[in-house]
Amino acid sequence: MAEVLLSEEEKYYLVLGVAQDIRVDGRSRLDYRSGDVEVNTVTNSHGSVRIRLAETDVIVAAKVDLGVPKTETPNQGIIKFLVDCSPTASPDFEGRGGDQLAETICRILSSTYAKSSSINLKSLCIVPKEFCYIVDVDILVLQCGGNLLDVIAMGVKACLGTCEIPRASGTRYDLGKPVPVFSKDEFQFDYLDVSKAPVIVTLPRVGRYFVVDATLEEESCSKGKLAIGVAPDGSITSVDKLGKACYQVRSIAASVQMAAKVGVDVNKVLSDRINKLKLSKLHSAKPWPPKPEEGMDVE
Amino acid sequence: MKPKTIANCTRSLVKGGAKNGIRLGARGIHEFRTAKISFGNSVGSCEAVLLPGTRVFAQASAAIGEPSDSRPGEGAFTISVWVSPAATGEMVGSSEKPSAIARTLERMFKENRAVDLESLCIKFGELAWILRVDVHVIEMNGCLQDTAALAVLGALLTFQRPQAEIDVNTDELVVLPLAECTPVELHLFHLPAVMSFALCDEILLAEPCQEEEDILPGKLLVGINDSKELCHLHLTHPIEQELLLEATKLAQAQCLDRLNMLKGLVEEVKTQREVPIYKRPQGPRATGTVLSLSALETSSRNRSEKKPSIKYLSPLITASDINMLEELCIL
Amino acid sequence: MSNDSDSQMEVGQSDEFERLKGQTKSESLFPKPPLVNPKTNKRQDGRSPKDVRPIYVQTGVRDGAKGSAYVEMGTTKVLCIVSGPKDLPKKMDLSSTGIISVDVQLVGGKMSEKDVILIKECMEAVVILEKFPKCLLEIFLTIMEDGGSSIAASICAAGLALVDSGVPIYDTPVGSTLLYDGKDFYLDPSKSELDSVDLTDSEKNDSGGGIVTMGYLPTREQICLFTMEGKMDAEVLASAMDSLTNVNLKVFAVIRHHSMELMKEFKETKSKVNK
Amino acid sequence: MQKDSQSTQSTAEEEEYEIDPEEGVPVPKRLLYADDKLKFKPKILTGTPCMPGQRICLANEYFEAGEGAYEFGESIYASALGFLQTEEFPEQELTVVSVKRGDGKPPFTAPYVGAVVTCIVLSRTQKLCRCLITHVGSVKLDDVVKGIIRREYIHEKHRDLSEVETSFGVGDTVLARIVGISDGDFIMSTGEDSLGVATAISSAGYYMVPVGWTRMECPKTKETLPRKVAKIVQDKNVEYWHRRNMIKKESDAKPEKA
Amino acid sequence: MAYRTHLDDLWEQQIRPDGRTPHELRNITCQMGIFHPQASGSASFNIGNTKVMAAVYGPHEVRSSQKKHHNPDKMIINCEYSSATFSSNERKSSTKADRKSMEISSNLRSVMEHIIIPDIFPGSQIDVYVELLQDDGGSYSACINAATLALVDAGIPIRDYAVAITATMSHSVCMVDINAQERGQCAELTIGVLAQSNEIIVLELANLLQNFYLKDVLDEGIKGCAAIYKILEEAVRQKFNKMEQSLV
Amino acid sequence: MDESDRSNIGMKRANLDLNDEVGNLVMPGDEFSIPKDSSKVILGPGLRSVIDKRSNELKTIIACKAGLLRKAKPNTFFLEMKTRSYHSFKKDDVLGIIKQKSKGEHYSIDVACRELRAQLSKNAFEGATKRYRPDLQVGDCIYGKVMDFPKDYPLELTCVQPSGKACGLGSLNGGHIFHVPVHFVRALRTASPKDNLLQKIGRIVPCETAVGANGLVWVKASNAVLTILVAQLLQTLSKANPDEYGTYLNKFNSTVRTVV
Repeated sequence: MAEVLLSEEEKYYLVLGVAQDIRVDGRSRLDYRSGDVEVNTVTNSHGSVRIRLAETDVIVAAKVDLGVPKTETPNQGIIKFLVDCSPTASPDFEGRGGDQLAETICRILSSTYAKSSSINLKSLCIVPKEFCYIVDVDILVLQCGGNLLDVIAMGVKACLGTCEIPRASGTRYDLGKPVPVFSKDEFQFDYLDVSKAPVIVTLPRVGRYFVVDATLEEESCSKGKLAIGVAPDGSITSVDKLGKACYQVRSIAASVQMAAKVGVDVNKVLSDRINKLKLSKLHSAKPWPPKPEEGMDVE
Repeated sequence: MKPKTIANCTRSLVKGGAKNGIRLGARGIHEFRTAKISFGNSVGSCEAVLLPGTRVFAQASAAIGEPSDSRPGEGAFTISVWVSPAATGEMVGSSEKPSAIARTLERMFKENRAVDLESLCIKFGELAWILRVDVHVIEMNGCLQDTAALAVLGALLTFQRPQAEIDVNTDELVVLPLAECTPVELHLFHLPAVMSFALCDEILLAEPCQEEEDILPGKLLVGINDSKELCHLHLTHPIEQELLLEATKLAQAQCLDRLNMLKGLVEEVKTQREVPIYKRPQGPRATGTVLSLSALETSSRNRSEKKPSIKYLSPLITASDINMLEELCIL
Repeated sequence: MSNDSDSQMEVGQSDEFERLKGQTKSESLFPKPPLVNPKTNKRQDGRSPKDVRPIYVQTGVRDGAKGSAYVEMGTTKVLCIVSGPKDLPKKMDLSSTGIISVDVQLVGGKMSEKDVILIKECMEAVVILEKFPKCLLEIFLTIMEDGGSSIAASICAAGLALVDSGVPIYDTPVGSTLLYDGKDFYLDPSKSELDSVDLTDSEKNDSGGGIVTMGYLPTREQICLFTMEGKMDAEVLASAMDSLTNVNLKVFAVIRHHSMELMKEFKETKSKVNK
Repeated sequence: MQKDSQSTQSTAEEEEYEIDPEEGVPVPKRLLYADDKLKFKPKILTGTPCMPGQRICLANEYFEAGEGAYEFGESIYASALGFLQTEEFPEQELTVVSVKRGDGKPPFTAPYVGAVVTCIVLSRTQKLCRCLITHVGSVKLDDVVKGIIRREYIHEKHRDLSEVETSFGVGDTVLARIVGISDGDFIMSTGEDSLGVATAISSAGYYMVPVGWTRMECPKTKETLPRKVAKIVQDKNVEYWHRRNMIKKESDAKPEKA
Repeated sequence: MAYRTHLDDLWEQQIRPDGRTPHELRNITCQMGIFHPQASGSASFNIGNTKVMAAVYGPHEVRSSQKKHHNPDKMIINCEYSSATFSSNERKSSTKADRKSMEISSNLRSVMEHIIIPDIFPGSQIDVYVELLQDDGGSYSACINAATLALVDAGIPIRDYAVAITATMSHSVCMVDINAQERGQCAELTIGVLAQSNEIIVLELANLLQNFYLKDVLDEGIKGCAAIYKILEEAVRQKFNKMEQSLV
Repeated sequence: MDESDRSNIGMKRANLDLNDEVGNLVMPGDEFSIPKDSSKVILGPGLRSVIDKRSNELKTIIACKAGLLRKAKPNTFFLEMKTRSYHSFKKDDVLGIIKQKSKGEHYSIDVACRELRAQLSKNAFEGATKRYRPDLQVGDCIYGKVMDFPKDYPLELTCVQPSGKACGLGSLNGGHIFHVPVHFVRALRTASPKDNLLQKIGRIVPCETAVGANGLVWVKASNAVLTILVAQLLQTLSKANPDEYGTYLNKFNSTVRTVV
């Protein structure tokens, strides 16, 4: 995966700075870099977000499709994640180089969203056991400037938040089977409720301290990191230890506290950003070309 | 085997020769290679030779399967290319050569819809003929695409499949054995062919041999069908517009008489075949063209039911029949 | 969005639609047994929430292998075999330290990629990779029966197998799992218990709930594996970690006892050799 | 050993930096502890059973970690299951602490830089010959490991004169010392006298006997081939190989009688 | 059916379905240095709804994967084209290394080999990566333009700009810059030329085109390429003006 | 089953006599008994001697290829076979193309044979020293002699005769090089002066030729057309059978007349 090689001295310098709470780019340990979110990057999807955090640049696009719910959860919709590391991010991703990284991120995302009550999957169900929405969330990593996981998690939340899910205005009975009916007007859609959706805060340990939103250099100084999913109410939705490092119990506890604190703020910022985006989308002109009509694509 | 590295003397010979209109094979600059086409005993097998020393074999076959979800009203059509190690000195299993040929063939036969796939549909969304063509490069001495295209075309033209249809009242797949029906031919909308040129600044060399292809910088592929429509263009070297137009003219002329030769041969083969051939009426079929809600209902209803089972009509059916049948389906 | 008239029309359609939705409730479809029997404060398999299932460990189960171990935690049965050092495959030639490959076979199923990666990274943190440069150490885990908390059992098995093989390791890793249903902890949960809690439905567990797995290095007091799914508050998580630590120490006691037994055997063999 | 201690640290949680209590500026640990090593020698009773990860004693200039033990921070821990053993070096007043398991099972071994290994020659070109390492010291590896002997590393003295062609033949058994690690595989040298070809098979299929430093001779067809012959010091490897050869000869001889 | 006729009388007034005249391009925005610190050169090229991003890495030393089959006094140019899973209207799961993208990659490489001056960095490697974000017709031509811009941004010496555009002949009208709608009904000829010497370097044809029309279509396309070239040059100008200001 | 009835069934032919079998077709695996009388037998290509392991003296002689058994005057036996691939022997003249010039003392040569690697020392030219030696480029053709081929090494070419003079050996420039089957090459080289093809061709078109034992032929005539024509002729002849040579030559003659 994308890494930078540092000499021992450079690492020492970085670590020393972190210990004094001044990082190379002048941030303190708990500061995020500046970033921005741009909506409707890809017009032929139901919701797409391009999120940039300093050098890290990710496009998240969601496509809603009609499908059959899983048998074990007959009254829930399905959310699928697919991460794709474009070689534009780094030559190491050429060919199948990025698959390892993509796989890991994909697993973490799906476990964060599937195994917790972060999103009410029932709202994605149209007719139990018959029809539900399948939301395909595709993540394309255009550039990797460190702290990829957090950015992707934010992107996913923003994308799901601004994703337009066509409104099933009712059901019609065909041959004794309820079939959803969709309004032809494509401005009738619902938004997913992401008020509980978590963001992920990755904490690499540089020297003896955990830092937030690490750059590639800082990541290369640390053996391992903790990926902690934090819900808006400050509760932890997932913890994963990545990399080959050992931590002491107290340091993990401390880092979880820290992540909870940071995560709440991030969530706040993100969610009112999402609301802004929704408003702007409402005012924005009719997207062109018109999206494919969901009524037809029953296979 | 031939030496892999090209000698400088040969290089200079070819390049110098191209300028004064001399070629290795002692051919004229715009003189195309002579093609030889022969058909195998089994239906839809064709071998095309482009003298000197390029030999490609193509075998068409069809089986009954499910159509793709994106095109439920059509049969499927796949082309796969194998370059045998005997042809080249070393193993080129996964090199770009086979895939390049396959791409060219796909573009010409599949994306330009040379084959009427809708006529291959048996039951909308559920059953269709899966047509596949295996192309084997046996000897190679340049001009692979040209030869392969010829071979595939020959294979498709001489291919026959048994009739298969859905019994209306008992919703079952019925495959008539050849004894009881006339085998159906494929219906081709147009007959494409490719001509390749080697480009050496300001000069076109028609259908170069291997050494010329390796030595000369550029290559131009022109695909033209019998109704004088361009169906494929590929270029790997800067070229003047006039030269390009000239190339297409040459290609058109050559491709027309090559196709005529092919048609003639195909006619002979068909007359030789003892089974009388049932001619489909021209024009696309009505089946499976419209995507209507009623079609949706039926499909959704039938999905719930079990798959249609194969039933043979002939009352007394022998093992040989079954074998023949399977031959024709799985062949 | 849209003007009132058609929105009302909406409502008219959609509540009929709601009724349709309401026809099936997942609870009615799959009734979930309670975690503890409210009368006798015991779990389904008859232990109190804080109890750990009986543990059985054995080493050297496979002759010819460099190291092997077999661990039972209740109904969870894991066999681990360590082999190496091997030559690196061509593609991953560029590494100065050793490389560990972990392969997990789940009988009658497939372990999720994420868990395998977790175990692998845990092992990388435990083994002293500098001791065998440019070589590959293979750890084969076979989960013969998954009775819940299989990752923890796998870690114990792998640790024992490493001890048996004599591969240099920083410490003997042990692992254990904990289930939180929003009220209190259930240590070392069984498969049925894990299935019975549904972390996804948001109506029920606003109080949270989750599964925490922790790999622990007892004498070094470090955590070599940590994963958590579900929804917990930070404080709860901290206390969960404490109780997990205690469990791990219990597990380690078993392993330590077993290896001391091994030592005795060594002594005997040595005395035999001397005679 | 200095390097070793660092590398072991770096994998674990404690990075190689320590916070100085006064101004909280991290200082590399190696600098900090270079001078004020604790000076007393505790008594270590040997034979005590150890679990991996068990702390044994302080790591100062008197104590070093040997086989089955590792240094971390300022103390020595056990890295394998076994009994504690010490080894005294009076002249450097050094004690090497090691943990060995008593039973016959060999300790975990892998090729490392500086080890004497036994390998079989696979192929040879002008520049180098490729080998398969089968034994490290006297321990047989489960799986063979690739290694190469460069032309320059064949002879100690005259490096440019030595030729692969006149030193090794395909199929020879060679004793060599690992001197380094290239990106591909281990680099070995046969510079010392005791290293070189241990056994070679003549074209007629017999084990050749060394005649002099540079030649070996087939006992039957008296053809002699140039080899870089190893002066065999009494070593477990060689005993092993002799044993193996005897067995192999017998097994070869059998089917022809039958 | 009413729909059709409506379209047809649009045709008679020479207005295309999306309201353009036959010789009109969709609106084009291109930007250089989008991945600034990481890639040595990068650019994005949007034409209508077709969005392409390109990044250039290098020249750097030859990666070990390609080391064996290349002689040390030549330069390796390595191209990879990949299209995002959400690029087309119906979503397709991973498109890594399927035939189509492999073909485009190799074509792209042959183009790049012709515009890059090869003997300046002997024994080095240049990576050109192109990512298709959204496909609304003329994606291949957009890729070429983006790649060219990225090369310029990376400061790699090139002989000439390679610019490309799509053109076709439909209803006996030559049209330039086909979008996805029109592609369904008529042929799509992708034409790429070297900007200075009007030599054709790219030719890709989808669907059938009467050989008789080829000349007109080519002329049309070359005109279009000239227009594109102006736009690219403008973008480069702006960038380097900015540079000067920043320097001053 | 033991040796005898195996031979009866005809699965294996053993204890043949070399002198009887001369001129017959010999199959691989056939065993010849050691001729008692003659003290010394020289085995050429296709035959090899088997040494008994325990008492290491000559057991039998085995044919390891299929071909006609031929005998040269002083007790020399070899198999004559019609092969398309090249098996190198010492002192063969071979044509090669320089594959790559490494930093070291050798060019590596492509001798149009898949399993043979060949190399040519940079000093192995007439009057070459460390300072003055011909600098050949990749792709140049060289006409060399096989010096020796060690067991698991590339075979060593040289471009000087033992006398130190290069009699025709060395690098060839201009002309055209192409590949024909090896047996045809052998025919070309072993033909007696009167029915020598090359001379006949030479009478029609004056040209230089170099014929390598490895199946590569190099031709250079006065101009490109003639060169190509000669190359074409040789390639066609290599496929034709000998009694058609005349007609081909006549055809060739007429075409040359038209060209010139």
